[in-house]
Amino acid sequence: MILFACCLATFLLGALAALLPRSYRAASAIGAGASVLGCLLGLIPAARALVEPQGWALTLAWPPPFGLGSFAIDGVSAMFLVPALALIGLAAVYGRGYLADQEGRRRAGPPWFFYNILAAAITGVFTARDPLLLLLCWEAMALSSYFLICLEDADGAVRRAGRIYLVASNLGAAFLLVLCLLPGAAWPPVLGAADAGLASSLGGMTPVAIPAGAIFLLALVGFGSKAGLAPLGVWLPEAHPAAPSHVSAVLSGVMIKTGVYGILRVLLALPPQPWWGWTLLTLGGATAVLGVAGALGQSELKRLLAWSSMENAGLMLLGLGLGALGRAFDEPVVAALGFGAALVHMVNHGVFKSLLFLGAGSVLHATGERRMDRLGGVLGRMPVTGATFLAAALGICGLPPLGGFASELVLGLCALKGLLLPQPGLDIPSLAALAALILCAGMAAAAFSGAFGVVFLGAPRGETAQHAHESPRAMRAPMLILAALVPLLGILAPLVLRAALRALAPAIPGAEALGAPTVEALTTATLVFGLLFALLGGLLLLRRALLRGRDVRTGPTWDCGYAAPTARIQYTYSSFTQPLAEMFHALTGPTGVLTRPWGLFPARAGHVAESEDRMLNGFLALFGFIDAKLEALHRLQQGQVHVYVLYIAATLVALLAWGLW
Amino acid sequence: MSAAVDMNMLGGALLRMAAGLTLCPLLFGVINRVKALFAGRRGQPLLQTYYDLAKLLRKGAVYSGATSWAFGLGPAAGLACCLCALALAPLGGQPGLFSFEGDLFLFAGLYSLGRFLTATAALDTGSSFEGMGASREMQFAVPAELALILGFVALAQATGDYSLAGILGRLDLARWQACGPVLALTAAALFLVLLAETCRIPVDDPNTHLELTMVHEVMVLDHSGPDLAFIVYGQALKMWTLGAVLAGLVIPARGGEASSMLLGAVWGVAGIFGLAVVIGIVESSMARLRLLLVPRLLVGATALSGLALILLLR
Amino acid sequence: MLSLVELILVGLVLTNLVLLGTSRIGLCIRMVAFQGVGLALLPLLGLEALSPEPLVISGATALLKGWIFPLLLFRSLESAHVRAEVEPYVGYSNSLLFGVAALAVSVWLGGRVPVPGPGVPSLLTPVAFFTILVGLFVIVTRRKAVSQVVGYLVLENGIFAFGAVALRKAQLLVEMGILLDVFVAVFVMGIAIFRINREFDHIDADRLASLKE
Amino acid sequence: MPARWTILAPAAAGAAAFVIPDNRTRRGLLVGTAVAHLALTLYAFRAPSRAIFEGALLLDDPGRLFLLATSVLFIAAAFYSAGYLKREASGTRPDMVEGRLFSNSPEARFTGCLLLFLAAMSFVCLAQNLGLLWVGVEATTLASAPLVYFHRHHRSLEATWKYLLLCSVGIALALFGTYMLALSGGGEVSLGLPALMAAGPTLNPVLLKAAFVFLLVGYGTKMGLAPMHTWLPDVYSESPSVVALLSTSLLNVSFLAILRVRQVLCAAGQAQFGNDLLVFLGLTSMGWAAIFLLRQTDYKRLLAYSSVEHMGILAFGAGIGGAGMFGALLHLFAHGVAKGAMFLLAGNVLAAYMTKNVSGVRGLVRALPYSGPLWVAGVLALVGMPPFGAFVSELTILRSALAGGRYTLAGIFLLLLSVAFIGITTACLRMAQGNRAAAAAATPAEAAATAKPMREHWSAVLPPLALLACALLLGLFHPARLAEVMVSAARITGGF
Repeated sequence: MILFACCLATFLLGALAALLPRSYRAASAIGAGASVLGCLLGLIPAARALVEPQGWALTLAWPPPFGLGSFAIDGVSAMFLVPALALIGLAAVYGRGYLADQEGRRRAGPPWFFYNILAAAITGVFTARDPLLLLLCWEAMALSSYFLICLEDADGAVRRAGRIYLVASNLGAAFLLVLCLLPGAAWPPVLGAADAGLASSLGGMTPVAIPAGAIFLLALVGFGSKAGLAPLGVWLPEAHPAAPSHVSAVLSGVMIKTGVYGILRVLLALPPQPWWGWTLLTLGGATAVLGVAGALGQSELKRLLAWSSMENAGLMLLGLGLGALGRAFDEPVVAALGFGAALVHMVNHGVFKSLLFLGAGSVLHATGERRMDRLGGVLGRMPVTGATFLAAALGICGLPPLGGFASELVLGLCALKGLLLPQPGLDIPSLAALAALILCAGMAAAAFSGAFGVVFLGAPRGETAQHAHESPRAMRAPMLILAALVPLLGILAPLVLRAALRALAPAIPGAEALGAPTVEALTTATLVFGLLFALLGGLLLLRRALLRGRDVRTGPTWDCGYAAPTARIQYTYSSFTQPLAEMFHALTGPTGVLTRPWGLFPARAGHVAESEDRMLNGFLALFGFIDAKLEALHRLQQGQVHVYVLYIAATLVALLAWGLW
Repeated sequence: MSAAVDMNMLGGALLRMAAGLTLCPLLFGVINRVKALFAGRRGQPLLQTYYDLAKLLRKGAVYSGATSWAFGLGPAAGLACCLCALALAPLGGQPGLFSFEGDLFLFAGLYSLGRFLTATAALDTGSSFEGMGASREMQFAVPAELALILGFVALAQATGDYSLAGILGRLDLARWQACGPVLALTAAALFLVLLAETCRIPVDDPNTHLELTMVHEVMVLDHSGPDLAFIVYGQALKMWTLGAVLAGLVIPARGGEASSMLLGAVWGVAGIFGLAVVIGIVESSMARLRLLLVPRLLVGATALSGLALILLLR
Repeated sequence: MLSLVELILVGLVLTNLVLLGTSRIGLCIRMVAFQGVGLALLPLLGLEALSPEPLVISGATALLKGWIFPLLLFRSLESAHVRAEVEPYVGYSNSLLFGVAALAVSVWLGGRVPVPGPGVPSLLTPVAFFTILVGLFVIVTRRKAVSQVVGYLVLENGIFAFGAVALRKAQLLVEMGILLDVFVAVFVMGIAIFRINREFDHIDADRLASLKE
Repeated sequence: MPARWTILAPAAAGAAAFVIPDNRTRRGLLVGTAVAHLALTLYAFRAPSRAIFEGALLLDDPGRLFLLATSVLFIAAAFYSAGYLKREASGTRPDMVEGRLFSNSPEARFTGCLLLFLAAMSFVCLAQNLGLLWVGVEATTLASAPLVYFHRHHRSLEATWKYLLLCSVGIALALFGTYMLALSGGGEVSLGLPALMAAGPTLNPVLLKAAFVFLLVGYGTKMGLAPMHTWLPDVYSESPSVVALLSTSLLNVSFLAILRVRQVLCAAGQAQFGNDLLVFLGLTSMGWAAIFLLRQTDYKRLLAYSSVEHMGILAFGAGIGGAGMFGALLHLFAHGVAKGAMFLLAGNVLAAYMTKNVSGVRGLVRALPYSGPLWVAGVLALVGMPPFGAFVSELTILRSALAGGRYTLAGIFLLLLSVAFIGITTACLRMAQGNRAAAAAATPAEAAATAKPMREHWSAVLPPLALLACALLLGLFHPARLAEVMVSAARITGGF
């Protein structure tokens, strides 16, 4: 725990130290170095807590106003903390290379200041054991991430995204405020826990019993808005693309997990009721389908990734929902597998999505082009980025033999068992979860095959894509490390699941034993993975052996004899996904605006293919309406002092009437 | 790994795999013969596909200048996936090489991995035709995969087991008498999926000549030589594997002990070839669907599986 | 001597009604002056023994309210060469009607509030309320800054009457402080009116409305 | 006996300032008095204090607290205005809104009134007699009126007039209330606070309630509770930022006056009535402010309305009682320092951009290397974000509201806080972001000129920096003595 304290201290001191130096290189070196060092320091105790699930606690005597600030790591915290710290450290290394070309345009201090604060805050959120401390870390996380998102604030779109994010996270935090300040509040919320805060020490209030359902709803809204739960997650597709890519990686790979973490804590601490599970399943399924449908309708790579983050958050919530149902109906198998699936998927998605964002960032860094339909053929020019991106894309679609498949398998098995159990309350929800899972997997495969194909394969569609160049080493190294993790997570999936089950064991007795067959299944699956790798290698070798010495020619694409087309005629991402997106346009809105040629001498016609964000538009319309109505009230103060005196007199009379009646 | 503990079982599984590996190209021959019969032609020799493969393996190759290593990855990965799927598939109620709870997800996942890499390979050529094909393939895959998994889940619900081998191993006459209509519905759904996955009429026409209407064939336009051989062989394997599963469902002849293992395998192979005949009849008796109707067909298949599940749940 | 107190209170009511009814600012100022003189007597009435403190207070009151304030107001009225019309939003007759209504309301209110202490006329509270209401009404409905100051003074008078009659035990310090404050307030207001006139060439408070929302 | 000198020293210095001819000595006097006042306050903060004028003046714990708040704000104001007066151009010059010519009122009057203002506020903090309390509050109004009219253009004149009239009317009502309060004891009780509290249970409840209503409306006018707050935005937007800063502590002392009255109410066992009124007016003020914070186009008025909102929070906290009273006192400090810093920074922004329009200001962070980041930090401190003090205080208030089981009130409170948050951050952060060239410049050359950061004078940067440091301190750590005094002050002013 000394190490953990050092980790926090390193983040905070590094944040301050990064502000000091004048020189750009020194500041970024200090900032990035501090984050990496802090992550390494924090990883040791976190990893230790994984193997010895009782974990440890650190209580530092913090003078008023906060009372005692107490941190603790148990298995669950560790499950979240280990990937979080690893990703933050890698993203810091990447970020140093990513921001290197901005020397002279801005000071390096602020970005690294906020980055380190964000790191410390996220670590705190995952380990806080005290409602006020949790709130503090939560708000710090929201603020620092806001400033990181607004790093490119010269761009109006970025400012808009930042504003949306700030408002959304503030409204979400309001619910957490209530959750954490309820009389008798503790974290994780155990009903009737003693209230060791200012209120009791001063007011001597007696805690009132709060219904568990209310606590669940508060947590669902408060944490769900951060997890990107539809319709509260409207900020996500706006904010993640706006941030610099290494920050997007942290936001998508780590920060939205804090929401999942919070909901999981509540579900493990309180006795769930069936309707909790149904709520979670409904919202989770909606989020997942909506997210992947939105991903199909995008035209910018980073926006696509953001929408896919929503989808995966939805999948995690599906797992949580199944787990909650399992606990509610007292079916520990379903509970263990559901929560386990959520945890495993959390780990996998963290790795894949950060890698994808890093890849997208390196393409953006090399070409300066966000729109996929202007890119193409980048693979040849950026081999490392392309290869790592392909690996991550395969992983995130839940395809064997990578980690994504493992989480899909566990979730699917959980649903299957829920279906086959003689428990009438479980079957329809499990079936729905299963259907949503498969549907999303298929659509994600479509989206990412299209994205990878359009951006990295084929011929360059424009100048920018032709002059692409591979990113510097500082950016390549983290991507390579993460890419190595992708197949590794597939092979080591049984270990990950076992760790998750061990972490859950305190809350769900015998979770390990219940999940053992599934771990067994994953182990067997890894054999098939081995066979697959062997066959793939063998076939590639065979192909080379066959082709050796034969005449292997290179020509134009045959394309049924239609020679020499322009590069722009290639299938674009929007055309690739259009048929599928059309099937879901009820959710995502029209996937394109077509202006037809008309008249004898038609003016220019065209087709803009991007689906609108119906949730966001809905919210904006609502807020605009309220805003207008309130602005009408500005008439109350028109500057006539007579009227003002009248206000005073009226108030006086009204209050007198109230008082003397 | 319930299958591998017993050397005898392992040997059996390997033998069944070998049968699949050797016999699968014959299916195309059978189908073509049936179609020729209906058309009143003599038709190509039964072993034509073997000749084609041999020829392709002996040829060189032409690669488009636009392509990268992702292009070569497609066919090899596709074939590797089909081989692994074969290793999972039971034949005639006998388990495949590997079997574990939830292997049905892996079974479906392997095919979608192959599909993913084939589609990217198609996009690698930069040809709009092949992009079109890839787009359609990925689109059709969504409902097809849903129908396949839900069908498996229905079978799992009917038999109460989590692994393909377990499910198909328990589907005997008693089971059919118990819940016949459900199994029939599932079988129909799986048959439609098989047609879609192996790109036969009414979903796709393997030997059409109008690129605009092709789905799978147009994706592989640019592949030549060994790559094309891999693809063709992979297609044959896919048909064999899915056929084996379907035959295992519809032919409830089961033999538990080693003596009747052979019997079960023979029944299974017979069933697969019978299925090939049926496919031939379908292909020669009906026309190809309009492209826009294909998704509806597959969603219909999904509905069939779903209906089967609902029937079981109530 | 209760009767005399009540007499003064009645006079207060009447002057208020005149204030509401008249159209001349000059008359308003004179009415306020009358009120001031009358109020100046209040501390002296109902004393057992003649002590210096009430003398000082009433003297100061008479000086300020009876002489200095009217002087200041007239000065600023002259400095601003404007028609000596009140120019109300609400007509004079309506103002009188309001006066009657206000009288009723304040009688009702006075009835709800018990008579403060022994030897205090029951008329006191209603009259005080009434004067306050009239003061507020004048401030609200009269256009000119000067008449708003008049209104403020009326308000002040009502309060003073209340305090002077009912509160005999208040220390000299407090009273003097209060008087000083009121004096400075009126003084500063006078200066402000002077400047307003110089800046805008009018002293219509309702036209000072550039700062809004 | 330092307590009395906290009044006499500034009074004497103020009187002297009117006659001192030389500017530099006068500024020196101003700063010196401020330092001396803070020193005296800190000394009085530790020492027990003796009664003056047979207990009419006494420095008890609430007094200590408010005196400290006042003194801290004033020292910042003094240092800032020393530089401000030096930088401020003398003589007639065109007004930046309409371009009319105007000039400043004489610096002697400005400095003198500043000091007298401080004296009056210290007087209020010490007053134990409701009559003297009234005298002090009225004195603050009169002393600050000339300050508002420092820039002699007609907008500031209009603001001054409204300020004078509205506050005088309100204060007059408060005087009536004071009389009624005394009379509620049957005319035999003096206005002394101890006497009234001693006679608490015997007081006539009806008169007491009526008196409290009058006092609440009266002092509420000075405190800026809606709907009596209407003078506040005008004064804040038209007076120099130093004055705006001091008006913040003016609001505070008016709050003290209300608390004093509530002490009597609690002693009489009528606390519930008072609390209900306070909660009601508090939520009203927050709501009114929230409405005007949305789509506010003038950033000084924006700050003014945020003051109204925070006064509402104070009233709400006091009305909730319990830990809420503690939260209110903490919030008084937190808001005071944050708002003070924001006003000083707003002054810097005004000097740099020559416009009070939100849409006219862009790219603060790049344009003003010190004020810009401070501005962002100040915004966060103002909307109650960690790690600043307002976060803790609002948390405390909310928590005690919830602990009291008043969930609806807590919900409304939270909702209004969120609306205010949206309004303030939307406007202020937009000012900080972007780059100035885009907003201000016409030609690229001008853009290049405006793009590069400007130089800032220490006297313009250090005071807000110090104030924000205080806000940070309040959020992270409370000195033992301060916490002690706050708790006992919360007890005395009728928290529980």
